[in-house]
Order: sequence, then C-alpha cells, then structure tokens
Amino acid sequence: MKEQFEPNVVAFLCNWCSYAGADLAGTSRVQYQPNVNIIRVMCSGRVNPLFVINALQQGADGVLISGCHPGDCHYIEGNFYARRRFGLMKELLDYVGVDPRRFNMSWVSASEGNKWKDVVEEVVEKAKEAGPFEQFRRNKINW
Amino acid sequence: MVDLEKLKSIAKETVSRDDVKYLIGWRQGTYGFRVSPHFVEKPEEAEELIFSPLCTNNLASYLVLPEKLPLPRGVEPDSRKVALMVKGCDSRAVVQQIVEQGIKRDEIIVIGCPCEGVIDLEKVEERFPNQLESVTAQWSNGKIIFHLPEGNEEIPKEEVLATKCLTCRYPNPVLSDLMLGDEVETWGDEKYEDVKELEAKDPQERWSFWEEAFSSCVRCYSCRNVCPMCYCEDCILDRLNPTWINRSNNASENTAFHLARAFHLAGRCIECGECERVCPAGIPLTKLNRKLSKVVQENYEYIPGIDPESKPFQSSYRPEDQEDFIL
Amino acid sequence: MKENGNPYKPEIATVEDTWYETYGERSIKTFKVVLDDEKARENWGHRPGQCAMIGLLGVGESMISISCSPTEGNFLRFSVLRLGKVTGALHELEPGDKMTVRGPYGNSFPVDDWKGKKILTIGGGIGQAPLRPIVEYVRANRDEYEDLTLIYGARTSEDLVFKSEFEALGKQDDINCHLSIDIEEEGWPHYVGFVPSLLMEVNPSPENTIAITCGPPIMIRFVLENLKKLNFADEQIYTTLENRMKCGIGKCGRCNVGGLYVCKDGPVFSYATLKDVPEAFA
Amino acid sequence: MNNKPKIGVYVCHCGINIAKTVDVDAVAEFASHLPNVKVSREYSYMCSDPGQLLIKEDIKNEGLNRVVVASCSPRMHELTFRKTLAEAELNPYYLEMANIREQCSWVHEDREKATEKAKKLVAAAVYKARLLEPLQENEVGVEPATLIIGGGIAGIQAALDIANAGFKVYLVEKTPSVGGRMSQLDKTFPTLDCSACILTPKMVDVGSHPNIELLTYSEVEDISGYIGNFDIKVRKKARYVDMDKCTGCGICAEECRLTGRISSEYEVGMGNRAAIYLPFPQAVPAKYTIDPERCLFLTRGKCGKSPKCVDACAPGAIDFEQKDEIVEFKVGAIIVATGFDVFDASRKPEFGYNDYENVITSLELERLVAASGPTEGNIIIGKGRKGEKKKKKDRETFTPKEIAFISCVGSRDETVGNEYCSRVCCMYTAKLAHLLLEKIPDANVRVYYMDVRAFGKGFEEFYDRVRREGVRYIRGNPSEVFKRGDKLVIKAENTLTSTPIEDEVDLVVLAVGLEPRQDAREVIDLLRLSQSGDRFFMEAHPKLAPVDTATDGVFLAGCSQGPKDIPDTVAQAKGAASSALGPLSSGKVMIQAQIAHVDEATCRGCGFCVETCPYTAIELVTVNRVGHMVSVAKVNEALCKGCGACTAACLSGSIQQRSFMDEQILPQIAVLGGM
Amino acid sequence: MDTKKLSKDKLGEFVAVLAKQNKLYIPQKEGENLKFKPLSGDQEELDFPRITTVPPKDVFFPQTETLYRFEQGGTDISFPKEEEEAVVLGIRPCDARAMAIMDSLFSWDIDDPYFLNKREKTTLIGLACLEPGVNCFCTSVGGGPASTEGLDILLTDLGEDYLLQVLTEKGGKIKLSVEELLEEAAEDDLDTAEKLVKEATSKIGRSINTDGIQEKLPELWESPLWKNLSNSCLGCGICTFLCPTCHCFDIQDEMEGLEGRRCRVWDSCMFEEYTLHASGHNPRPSRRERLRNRINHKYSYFVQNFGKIACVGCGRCIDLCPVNIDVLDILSQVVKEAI
Ligand SMILES: Cc1cc2nc3c(=O)[nH]c(=O)nc-3n(C[C@H](O)[C@H](O)[C@H](O)COP(=O)(O)OP(=O)(O)OC[C@H]3O[C@@H](n4cnc5c(N)ncnc54)[C@H](O)[C@@H]3O)c2cc1C
Ligand SMILES: Cc1cc2nc3c(=O)[nH]c(=O)nc-3n(C[C@H](O)[C@H](O)[C@H](O)COP(=O)(O)OP(=O)(O)OC[C@H]3O[C@@H](n4cnc5c(N)ncnc54)[C@H](O)[C@@H]3O)c2cc1C
Ligand code: SF4
Ligand code: SF4
Ligand code: SF4
Ligand code: SF4
Ligand code: SF4
Ligand code: SF4
Repeated sequence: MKEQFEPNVVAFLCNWCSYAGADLAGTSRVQYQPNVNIIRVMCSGRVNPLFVINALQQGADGVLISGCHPGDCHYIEGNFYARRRFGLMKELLDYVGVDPRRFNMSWVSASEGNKWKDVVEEVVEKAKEAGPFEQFRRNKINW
Repeated sequence: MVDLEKLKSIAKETVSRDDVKYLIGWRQGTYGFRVSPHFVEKPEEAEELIFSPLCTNNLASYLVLPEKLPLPRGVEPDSRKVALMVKGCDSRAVVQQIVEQGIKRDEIIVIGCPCEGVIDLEKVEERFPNQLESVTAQWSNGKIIFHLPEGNEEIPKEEVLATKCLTCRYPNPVLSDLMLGDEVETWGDEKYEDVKELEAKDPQERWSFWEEAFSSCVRCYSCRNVCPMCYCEDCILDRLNPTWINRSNNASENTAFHLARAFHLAGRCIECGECERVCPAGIPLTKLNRKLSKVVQENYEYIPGIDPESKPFQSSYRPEDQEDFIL
Repeated sequence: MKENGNPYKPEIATVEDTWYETYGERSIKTFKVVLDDEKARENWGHRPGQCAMIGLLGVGESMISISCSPTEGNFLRFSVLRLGKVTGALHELEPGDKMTVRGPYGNSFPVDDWKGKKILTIGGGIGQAPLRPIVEYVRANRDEYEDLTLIYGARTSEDLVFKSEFEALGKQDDINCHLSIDIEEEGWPHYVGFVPSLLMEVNPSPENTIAITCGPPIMIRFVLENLKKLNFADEQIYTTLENRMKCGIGKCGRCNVGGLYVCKDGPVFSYATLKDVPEAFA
Repeated sequence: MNNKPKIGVYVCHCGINIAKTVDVDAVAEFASHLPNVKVSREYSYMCSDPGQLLIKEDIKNEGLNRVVVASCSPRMHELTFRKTLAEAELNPYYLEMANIREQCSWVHEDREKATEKAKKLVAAAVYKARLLEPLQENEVGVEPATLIIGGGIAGIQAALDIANAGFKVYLVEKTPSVGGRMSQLDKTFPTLDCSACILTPKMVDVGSHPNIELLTYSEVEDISGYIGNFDIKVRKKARYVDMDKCTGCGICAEECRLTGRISSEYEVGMGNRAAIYLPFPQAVPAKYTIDPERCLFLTRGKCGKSPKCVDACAPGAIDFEQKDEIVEFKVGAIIVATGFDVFDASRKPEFGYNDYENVITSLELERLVAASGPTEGNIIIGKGRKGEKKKKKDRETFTPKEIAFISCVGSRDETVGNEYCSRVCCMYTAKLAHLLLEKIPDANVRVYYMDVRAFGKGFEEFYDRVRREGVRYIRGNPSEVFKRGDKLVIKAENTLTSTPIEDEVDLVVLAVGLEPRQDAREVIDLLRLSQSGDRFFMEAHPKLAPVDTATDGVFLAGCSQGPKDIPDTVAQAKGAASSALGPLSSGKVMIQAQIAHVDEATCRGCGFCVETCPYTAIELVTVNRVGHMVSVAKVNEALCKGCGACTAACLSGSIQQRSFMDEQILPQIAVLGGM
Repeated sequence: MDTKKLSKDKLGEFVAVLAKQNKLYIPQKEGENLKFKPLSGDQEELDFPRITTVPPKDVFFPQTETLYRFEQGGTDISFPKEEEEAVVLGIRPCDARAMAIMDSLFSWDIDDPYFLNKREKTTLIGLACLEPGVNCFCTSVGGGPASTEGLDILLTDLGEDYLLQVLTEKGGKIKLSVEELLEEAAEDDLDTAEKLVKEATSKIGRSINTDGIQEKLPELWESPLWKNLSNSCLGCGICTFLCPTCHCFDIQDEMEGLEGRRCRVWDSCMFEEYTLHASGHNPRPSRRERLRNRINHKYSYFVQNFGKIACVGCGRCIDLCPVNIDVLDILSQVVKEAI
C-alpha cells in the first residue's frame, strides 16, 4: 500500500492572537494533525511575503499565515498590512500555477482554540489534496 | 507631434543653465532602428536629440542609476538638476520615484513628450531584417513612417507598436515642467486582456508556461537594472547575508527570483515594459508584473505612478481591503 | 572527476590555536592551522608573501595572506579581519575546528634576491599580516641580511596586531622597531601620527635597502610618495595588492589590475612594475 | 565580538504532560547532534528551581552562550527562562524556546509523529539560537510632569487628579478661559444639576492649584521626544492685558468702543461682547483679553484719540506692546483633551437653519434657557429671516408655543459623513424639552427622532419623566423645514404609522451632534495621532486600551476620542490621569529590546517603513554617505514596539526587527520546511 | 583533409546515431530563448539558427557548475562524475573560436579540469555561417564564416547536402561512427562551398581595424570617452553573460538543508559586486570603470596575456545590449580618439 502523503506546512503565527489561540487549543487538549510547524513572530505584519516563496523553495508543501482578526491587532494595524501583502501573494502564486490550496491565511484570536484546530485540519487536508510540492522546490541539487 | 527644433532649443537652453547637470534624451543609435539614451551636457550635443516612435527606452531609470562615488573630504556633491525627457509611461516612473523618495521633485526638470506609441523593435526588425544603416521614423495619422534608405515605408501603428502601447492609458506625461507639443488623444484602455487570457487557463498550463519562461532566464538581472523602480541600495538578489536567492541558475532559484521581484514591484510597477524589452531571453515579464498591477487596480483601486502625493501601496491599507481568501 | 590535480579541491585543516589580535566590530583573529593530510602538509611549502584560500564548507572561501614564514614550522598562520560572511564565520572557529585551505597561491617576496640587503617593512593595520613572514624569514636567516627595520602603525594601540611580538622584537638589538598610533594615548611611549610621517621621522637611507609596504590603500599611496622623497628607486619598493578574488588561480577574472592578475602575478609587486599599470592603486 | 555559539538544549518532560506523547530522551539525543549544540539534556520540570539551576550551572561550567528550552509555550515561561539566563550572567535574549507542549504533546496523540515534530521544533530553535544576538532593555527616566491639551471638563479633571497626586501639570487651553463646552450648558441631564455650579469650583481649583501651571490663550507649537521625555513648546498668545495687573473688574469692556457689537463665542451668537472681553463671568483666569482681530487699535493702529480701555483701566493693565511668548518645558506624559465641535447645522440646509431665525441649535437653546445667558433665561426668539440686517430695536421677537426638536442632526447621517451616534443628543433634547416646559408651561413640545437612546444611568427614567410631562415623541426623520405664513412647517413621515406629517410650529430646535474639532489636524500633526473611522482620535485598543494611543505616554480623554457625556468624560479623564501617573510615579519606563534597527549603509530612504510603522517610530534623517547627503530611516527606540511591520515592508531588508531578523527566520524555515 | 557529404535527408539519422553514442547538444528553444541543450529525444524538427542567444560556452562552462559537494559540518568532499563523451552539433565558427580562446585561459599555468575535461570529451561539429547577421564582424577579429579554429568537423550547407570536412582526430572518430550515412564529396562541392563562404564573407557589413588597439586602449585610460559611453550603460550582465568568450565566474556555497555544494556561477565584470571588497572599497566603483575594463580586457589585456583578442565578432553584445552600446562603435571611437 502506498504510504499516505504527510504534507509539511510551515506556519507563521502572531504572538498575541494566533499563537495564543494555538496555545489555548493545547491547554484545552484539542487534538489535531501534527503537520503544521509554527514559527512565532510578534505580528502577522512581520511576515515577509518572500518567506512564503522561500518556504516553498525549502520544502514546505503548504504555508499558513495567521494573525489577529482585523481591528484586534496588538499593534493596531499590522494585520491590515499582512492582509494586503498576502492578498497579493495569493494571487501571484495562483497565477503562476501554484496550487492555491498550498497557501492559506487565517484570523485566529487568542480565544479561538477550536478555530485553530479547524484551520489546521483544513490546511493540512488541502495540502494533502495538493500533494507534495515539487514545482520549484530547491531540489537536492543533482550536480 | 514633437517639433525637433523646439526640442533642441529647449534642450540647449536647459543645459546652459548653471543649475542643470545634464539633460537625458534619446539619439539615433549606431545602426538600424536602434536608439540610444543621450546625455546632453553641452548645448551643441543637443543637436543629436530626437523624439520619434523609435524612442523606446524609459530614461527615468537614469535618475536613480548613477553610483554615488565616494567624495574626498571637502568636495561637495554635484547637486545640479537633471533634465529628463519623458513619454507618458516614463513620467509615471518619475512620479512613482517621487512617491518613494528616490528623487525629489525639485532635483529634476521634466520635459514631457506626448507620445503616440513606440515601436516594438523585434516586430520592426522582423519586417526589415538586416537593416544596418540607421533609420529614422515618425508618426503620421495612425501610421508610422520609416525612412529607409530605399524609401519611406508607412505601416499602420497597430502592426509595429510595442504591446504596452496598444493599451496605453497615459500617452501624455502625467507630470512635467514643460511639454513638447500638444497633448495627444488617449486611445488605450487597460483591460489586462493578456493577463485574463492566462488566468483562464488551468493551473497546470499556467505553471508550464511560467516554468519554461523562468527556466530560460539567464539571470543577467538586466530586467532589474533597467527597471526604474528597482534601485535598492542593496538589492536582495545580490545579498549574501542572508541569502534569499541562490546564485545558481535553476528552475527553483529562477522562479523564486521572478516571484520575489514581481512581488517587490506590486503596486509600484508602472508598466513601462522595459524589463520585457531588455530581456535577452525574451521572457514575457510584463505578463507577470501586470497580473499584480491588475490585482492592485481591480481589487485595491490603486494605480501607481499617477499621483506624487499618494502613499506607497504596500505601506498602506484600507480597512475594507478584500479578505475573502482568509480562513 | 579526478581529485588529484583539481586546483579547486581544498585540504581539510584543523585549527590548533587561535587568539584575538584586536577586538571590537572589526576584530582581527589569528589562527594557527595544520593540514590534516600528512602528504599535503609536506608538499605545502609556501614562500613568504604567498596566500591561501581558506574557508568553511557551506559558507565560502576567502583569500588570506599566510602570515607565518615556512621557517617557523610545519603549520600555517592566518590573521583574519572580520568583515563579512566568510571572515565572520571564520571568527567563530576555535581550536579543534576544521576549515578548508587551498594554495599556496601567488608569487612571493623575492627573498633570495634580497640577500645581503637591508630590509625595511612599513605596515599599517591588518597590512602587517603579509609582512610578518618576511620579518620571520629574515630573522631565521639573520646573517644573510643586513639591517632589519620595522615600521608599523595602527589607529590606536588597541588596533595593533602582533603586539606582544613587536614588544619582544623591540627589545632585540638587531632589529629596529618603530611603532606608531594615529591618536594620542596616555602611556604610549612611541610615535603618535600617521605611518607615512613616521617613515620620514625614521628617515631610512635608500642605500642597499628594500622597502616593503602594505596597509590600507591611502596609507600605501602616501608611503610610496614619501619613499620617493627619500630617494628610493622604484625597483627598491615592494608592495602587495589585495583585490577581490574567488578562484585564486587566474581564471575567475576580477582581481586583474590592467593585464596583471593579482592572484598569479601578485600579490607581491615591485613599484617598478605597478607604477604604470592602470588602476593598480584604484 | 562573535563567539562561537555553544548551545545548551533542555527538553522538559513537564511531568507527563510532554513525556507522555513525546519521547523526550529521543529528542534530547537528536538535539545533541545539531550544529553548535554543546549539551543536550532532558529534565522533568525545567521551570522548577532545580531545572533552572541545571541551566545556570551548564552556562557556568560548560561555557554555554545560547540556551534552547523545549517545553511549554514561550508565552508562559519565556520571561522565567530569560531571568534564569540573566542570573547566570548571560544575556537574556540568548534564549530560544521550542513549544513542544501546547503545540505538540497536548494536541497530538501519535507518539511517533509528536516526537518527530518535537525534533523539528527543537532543531528550528537551535538554528535560530545560533544567530541570536544579545539585546539590551534600556530604561529611560521620566520627567515628573504632564502636559494636558484642552481645558474642558476632561482636561480640568485630569489636571486635578494628577496635580493632587503631587505631579506638575501644564494645562494648555486655546481660549482665554478653561471650562470648555460644559461651561456653556445650563443644566445637565439627567440629574439637572446646574452645570456652572459643579464646574466652576473645579475651574477655580485648576486656576489656583500649586502644581498646575495654567496656560490659557495658548497653543502647543511643537512636541518632540518620547514617553518620559517629551519636549514641549507652547505659544502664549498675546492678550494685550497684563495678567498680573488685571483685576478682572471689567470697566475696560464697558468702555470699549465696540461694546456689544461683537458676537460672543461663548453665547454662540446669542449675545455680544466688546473687543476686550472675559468670555463668561465665571471664566478662569478672570482676566480680560483683547481680541486682536477686532480691536480697533490693533487692527487699524488707532482707536479714537486714545484707546478707551487704556484710559479706563486704573491698574494700567492694558499693554499693546505685548508679544506672543514661547514657553518651553519637558513632560513625561501627555493627555489630549481637546474636545469637540458641534455639528454645523448649516450643512443640513433642508432644515432652514440658514434661513430662519426661529430655527436654532440645541447649544443656542442652552444659552437661551440659562439664567446667566443673554436673555436671562427667557425664551425669546426672533421671527425674521437670517442674514437680514435689522436694527436691534426693529427685531421682532416672540415666545414660541409650538416647539419641535429634530434629533440626530449631523449624527447617524451618512450624507454628512457622520455615521456615528453622538451619544448626548437624545438626552440633552429631553433635558432641554423639560427646561422649555418649565419656562413655557403651555408650550407643546415634540421631538422628531429616529431612536431614543437612553442607555445611561438614570437616562431611561429621565426620558419617561419628560414624556410624562407632555413631550411628544414622533418617530420620523423630517425631510424638510420651510416657512408657511408665520409658521414653520416640518415635513416628515411618521415611520411607526407610515403617515405623512406636515407639522406647523413656532420654533425648531436642531439637536446637533458632536463632531471632531475643525482644528483637530493641528493636534494630529503635533502628536502624529491616528483617527478612527469617525475622525475622532483613535485609542490604542477599543476595549483594552481606551485611553491609550499608539504613542506610549500619550493618552486621550473626553470628547476628543469620541462623543460622550460629562460623566463618561470625567471617568475617562480619570482613567487617562491614572495611566499617566503610572510612569510618572515609577519614574522610569523600560524600552523594548526586540525593536527594529536600520542598516544605514543599505537603506534607500524610500520611507516604506515610515509609512508602515503603526507607532510612527521611524523617521527619515539625512546622513552623510561617502560625501553624499542621503536620507535613511531611523528608529526611535523609545517609540518602537517591536511589531516588525517595518521589516516586512522594507524591500531590501535594510530594517530588521531584532530577535526576528530575516536571517534568523530563514534558517527556521529551512529546518521546518526541509528536514 | 577528409571531406564527405551528408545528404539532408539523412540528417535525422545522422543525429540519431550521434545521440545514441554521445550526449548530443544541439540548438533548442527554451521559452523564447535559444541555447544548446542535450537532445532530449522529442526534438521535432532540426533547425540550426544563425546564432543561439546563449552561446555554446554554456556546454563547457555551465552557468552553474558544482565543483564539489559536502555535508554541513563534515569534512568529506565528493567530486562530480567523469564527463561523458559529447558532441555539439551546429555550433557556428565564431562560437567555436571562442572555445579555443577560452582554452588558453583555462589551461593558463594551472589547468581547470572542469572546463578542460569537457572540452576533451566533446567534439564540435560546426556549421559554416552562410547568412551572417547584421552585427557580425568575425572577419575583423581573425575569424570568418567558415573559420575552423576550435572545430572538429565543419559542415557547409550546399542546399541539398552538407559538405562535411573532418578537421581533427576527434572529428575523424565521429566521422567513422557515421560513415555509412556519408557520401563522397565531389570536387565541385568544395568549390561551391568555397563560393558560398566567399559570398557570405562579402555579406558581412560591419568591420573594424583592430591594429594597434591593444596598445592604444591603455593610453586612453583617462579619456572622457568612457564616461560618455557608460552614461547609458545599465550595468546589466547581458553583454558579458551572453558573450561566447566571457569567462568570469563567482564561487558560491549553496545549501540544501544540511547538504551543500560549492559551485561556480557566471559572473560579470559589469556588475558592481564583481570587484567590491568586503571593506566596501571598490576599485571599479562605477559603470565607467567597468565598461572600460570590459573593453580593455577583451581587446588589450587578453591580447597581452594570450596573443589573441577575446572577441570573435559574433555581434551578440551589440544585438542584445538594451541601450545600444555597440563595441564596434566603441572601438571606432577608440581608433579615432587622439591621445
Ligand atoms: C591576496 C590577498 C590577501 C589577503 N590577506 C588577508 C589577510 O591576511 N587578512 C585579512 O583579514 N584579509 C585578507 N584579505 C582580504 C580578505 O580576502 C577579505 O577581507 C575577505 O575575503 C572578506 O570576505 P567575507 O566573505 O568575509 O566578506 P563579504 O563581504 O561577506 O564577502 C565578499 C566576497 O568578496 C570576496 N572579497 C571581498 N573583499 C575581498 C578582498 N579584499 N580580497 C579578496 N576577496 C574579497 C570574498 O571572497 C567574499 O566572497 C586578503 C585578500 C587578498 C586578495
Ligand atoms: C448642546 C449640548 C448639550 C449637552 N448637554 C449635556 C448634559 O446635559 N449632560 C452631559 O453629561 N453632557 C452634555 N453634553 C456633553 C458635554 O458637553 C461633553 O461631554 C463635555 O463638554 C466634554 O468635555 P471635553 O472636556 O471633552 O470637551 P470640551 O468641553 O470641548 O473642552 C475642550 C477644551 O479644549 C480646548 N481646546 C481644543 N483644542 C485645543 C488645542 N489645540 N489647544 C488647547 N486647547 C484646546 C477647547 O477650547 C475647550 O476648552 C452636551 C453637549 C452639547 C453639545
Ligand atoms: S533580463 Fe531576462 S534573462 Fe536577464 S535576469 Fe531578467 S528575466 Fe532573466
Ligand atoms: S517591472 Fe518592468 S514594466 Fe514594471 S516598472 Fe520595472 S521595467 Fe517597467
Ligand atoms: S528586486 Fe526588490 S530588492 Fe531588488 S532592486 Fe528590485 S525592488 Fe529592490
Ligand atoms: S518594529 Fe514595529 S513599532 Fe518598531 S519601528 Fe518597526 S513598525 Fe515601528
Ligand atoms: S553595455 Fe549594454 S549589455 Fe552591457 S552592461 Fe551595459 S547596458 Fe548591459
Ligand atoms: S564581445 Fe560581443 S561580439 Fe565579441 S564575442 Fe563577445 S558578444 Fe560577441
């Protein structure tokens, strides 16, 4: 039997809402798939859009950016910038033919442990459907 | 139609001013249909200036290109103004450079050249192959007249114009200190048909299209160097620490490079098409940039390079920006 | 591909000892290094003035002067100024760590031709690194050379490299040692001022003397001027050039000054060769 | 000096919390092979004293210079372990945590997968730890003084609270007297206290408090600096009256050639004053001021033979030579209490305010019903058209009987750009209706309303009372007011019964809403404040930081932040005061360590970061780069909050957020993406 | 000299045989870009363009080439495999001369095995250039439409057939492997070829007299010429990356997770970083110095070191420079310039 493809999703979470939301999911012992690996940043506004490209290059099958809901940003407006930047990035990736299921963004507040679980499940499911990312992965350089 | 004599006299007058370093315009190139940027420092050099359908180069790049060489102690930097000839599209580059503080409005003198569209060199060279002797050209009622050694050739504009010109919305400079000649009538309407065409294809096709395009890139970075908006002091493409893009030429790095550059130009690219024009590998770069221009225009109602007072696109937001893609 | 005869193939070497010469943002650290491969160690045989490409796998390579004389033993010494990616990473090395080394590259000081002459070295800052092998070489063959005069300066006493060595040399009778710093400091017993002025102060006679200078470009320019004032002939003056280089073997381009390749034709040049080469002192 | 990173990795069991699902030994063993890892250990409770001791001893004995703790969320124990490092004399920012509990062991069941994930997370932390830099948390001293801009009830209250706590206050008020809008009101809802009675004592206190320096008739010219250390420049406008000499007797005003010929701001056009004036009788300070725009001497250089005021003033207080004066001082905190403007009713021309004398605004009515007002509390209304020049004696007046209020004028109205509710109009309408009935008992009063919002304490009761008193409430938004014969006709639709109305009345009172001040821009520019959608000043957080602003040390009070009534204003003023007292009383503030810094050599000066920074912590400055003056970004470390938005905005990566630099995050991506 | 004829009908077979025994490089399209690539099998139609955008130097001196691989932290270094036997088919004489020029550099004092091994294992089958392009000037720099320098076999298009001239031993070996596809060449085939080449030569419209340029260039070091010319230069790498004789490279370490390689990648003297010292000092700080170096290197320094001009007159840099910086124009200005 073919082994089930386990996608590898790199996620960038803002410290104040989404990371806290993911922590809450933990304290509430909500169970979800282990395929999402989190990089903590202070604000979703910190996430350099080129990180997405880089993550795909470096072997991620999917990328997730998560921040506070609009209006709730700990830094007032960081998530508004993020929203604009990643709105563009989403379009760009889609346009060059990268499966749109690979790139996701979410708003998860500190109280939304369950939503975090749902986001993870959805993102992992989508990445599974999309399959291993090979389009412009930095391949193990063959000479 | 630009009156060449007027152009020359304005240019002479301009470069005679004490506070002007030089004037950047165009002159006939060394052969065929080629045209070269022309730096006029002395009045007599103005004689060579031209403005014609051959003047494709966007000279705004030269406002930000000169290296700032170390000055010995006590030597003052040359703060004289630079005069610049601009077509409609070029003027948008100037505006955007002002928005991004790459230049200051009072450091430049902008000589606006209402433009009826410039040629696509490839199309013209295909039509008149192996043309060694220099050729001049002019606009005339929707046609371009080429003055070839063997006689004049009139060709309908649509057949030889650069693609960007076919949909040009700003043939008249949006910013200028003085205008050469009368404004021309606007003909273009930007519907981003080329982008839509590609959008309509399925993802696999889109990827094959870009994969092939990106793979053929030789990473000469000409597209970046010519771009009037790409003038970072230390471009991430050149950076080693951290390394964003490896130097090696392969599908991965090339794609990352193109996506990164396209992204950096989102909301800044003024669609002059220079990147695509210069690319020796013939990569349809504007198709990439224009996708983001389309998104920026349609989803965010922003058009760069129009209003010198506007805020940089990626450094601003509207509370109502789209977010239907967010989970 | 055969490894043998592959000029890009580095040797693996072990850092035996390291210490800081100077501290701060742009610190200078010296590495005493031994090649792992015994054969390679024996075949190494560098001459004073030569340099080597040292590096770290995964980081990169940098051309560095070999700052010891072959007479000192079967090891190598590099003094590295921390500037960028590679030199920054090299600075993290500690005894026991590995680095890559290839070389030796470049020509060398014509120490044999200089036999029987007076030797004058004029160094500034990190520029003393390529001069040190001459000093050591002459010391090891002391009776084959006449006077040995060292002029060396840095911005402050903190920026002097090989300080303790200089202190020891200063006490030796057969060596004239002149140190300087640019800015006045309390307790500094030596000269205060720029190296070119110290040179005038020392006022060496050009007779039967070879002057070798190395340091920042601006210093070199003034030293050359002053040596001319002191009536040194072009052929009596030597300097080394440090242009960016990548291959070290005359292929990759970039290090040329005019038609000369610094990595092959240099880094040691006599002023007689250089003075007409365009961009040599650019 | 960059030392070779020597990393200690500490994998915590957290009892069984982690160890149950993650093979802690395997993770520690795995970590020991990662680059630069010198020691790798597991322990049952890393956060316990012995756990921390383990780290401290390793730092000492093994010469560790970076620490990775793989345990719970950094939101939980980052500070704990930072302290551990500090106690071992290692810079606390050499710490990186891997969250293998909340985001691993607690949320996954599959032991193998959880262990794999934990390894990845630890590896990412190690790769980042290799590149960590030591950071310094700086402390800045706080100037024990506060600037309060605006001397309405909000400013007054905040000033008193801070001054009473023993700190110096500079209260800057634009007009010649403190008091603000509240001083113009007659009674206040719902309790009907007399506004002057409760306000005046506070005004007097402010005027005489030893800790308060009152700067009336003054404007802030410049503010620079940051929390704890603001430099303030205030322009004290020339009053042309020597404050020390003026006794406030008012003889000058009686003598002034223009007495009664200048419309009084305080009376909102309902009364007049002279060119030298006291805004209102209870004004604080009780000193006269010459209106430089109207005074004959000041505008024409001549006032009769000699200015009458000069002649009349026995103490010789009048001084036409007086000049504006600039006062400079330092403060540690700033409270903005600049209040509001009432909506300009002429922007709703359909209500006839521009045309008819018997269409008035609520604020005008406040003055009319006030016993101290121009009509001594009598409701005397003009009959004519506005703008008609009539001699005073020819002016026809009457006492209205049929009176209608139109509520929400300029509020909840998209056509004038104000979508918000002004929060006080419903209640002051009820109040004024009540007061009118008191004055004209046989009057018929009705109120055209959209909704009645009686949400405050005692509000609903008051509203009921007024209705019981006979005030009719008609739900309908009038579309037009016009004159028919002697009467005004209100055209409306009763939206409850869907019947059209044409109502003939004698007086229409427009319940105008509250708007941001016309001159708010000045304050915004001074302090680089943000505005929310309603154009009032924006608080840092609508729920959790309602008196704070994006700028540390700058607080908001009163209607400058949004419409509110007096109790809310006072409450917020007290909130702002206590917020300001925080740093003042501790005497120092800590500056974030994980803030942005600029690589001047590569910065292009495009200003993208400047535009992006939510805290206006970045500005462009000119520096000399090899002889050329170029502009580059500069981070004000005291203002930067370390969000990193600038870092993502910078195209060339020239501004980097410390601890979250691109070069630190990229290896994390490499590990998490690739291993 | 061994001279044969290959009927165009047999070209397909010819290619098939070559491809079977060797790695066969022929000009192919990649996007809009023309370059020599290994025949991948599904090549529909053989078409030899006048010139490829990317010169065939790419075959021997790939834009990215791994020198060796390693593991991070480790000390084991592994080197690439032995080169395969290869054939480059359809290379133009100018490009072939360029390889001969590069040979001098890559075997200068120290041999560069990466380049030379590939050269050794590769046979160049050239195609005489009967339709020169507008900017061709090979004849000015020692070449010609049928120059044989660097080639192992020269093909000349006679219309129905190719004339096949074996030039070297390596060429002979290849010839043997395709012997049965070849016919004997007739005497007049040679004449036709010669005539065609002559015609082609006469069609070359541009030229320059390079006599004395080597010595003159350094003398014009401070001439304002350089500033004027470089004003419009973008400092892009087109003229050098795509020049068949330009050979500068950079060496970079690249990582993929914990594995990495040290590789060399094309570099260009027109780039600012090319000579930039880590200290920030740059001996060639502006486009003026860089352009000057490019011209000097090709027409003076290289001549000084190797006795030949490092330019084969392919005209690529003129064709492709986006701002019409034209070497012939530069050289003619140099010739004209008074010292
Ligand atoms: C012959 C010679 C001898 C030298 N001797 C010494 C010495 O004894 N001690 C010492 O500290 N430095 C010496 N240098 C300079 C040293 O090579 C550079 O400082 C070093 O390469 C900087 O590399 P980096 O990666 O840290 O800098 P980065 O700025 O991160 O990288 C710049 C790149 O350019 C190259 N590079 C930059 N500047 C130079 C330069 N001046 N020379 C060569 N390559 C350069 C490097 O290879 C590197 O890949 C010498 C250089 C030469 C040519
Ligand atoms: C018609 C009407 C009736 C009302 N009735 C009631 C009621 O019955 N009960 C009730 O609770 N509330 C009532 N209110 C609301 C009440 O007026 C406000 O809640 C209160 O006045 C707000 O006080 P404040 O200090 O925020 O603003 P303000 O009273 O507006 O005070 C602001 C002060 O700041 C000064 N200022 C402004 N800008 C500057 C500057 N740049 N520099 C220096 N000084 C400056 C102004 O001159 C002013 O003195 C009523 C409002 C209106 C319009
Ligand atoms: S100009 Fe073309 S070939 Fe050169 S880097 Fe840009 S896309 Fe690649
Ligand atoms: S990206 Fe291309 S089209 Fe856009 S501004 Fe730059 S050169 Fe012009
Ligand atoms: S690619 Fe990006 S970093 Fe490079 S110059 Fe263009 S905008 Fe700047
Ligand atoms: S990190 Fe945030 S607060 Fe600090 S300067 Fe950057 S954008 Fe402003
Ligand atoms: S000469 Fe032309 S092709 Fe070469 S770098 Fe300059 S602009 Fe680019
Ligand atoms: S310099 Fe120009 S013409 Fe000469 S070989 Fe190179 S690309 Fe061809």
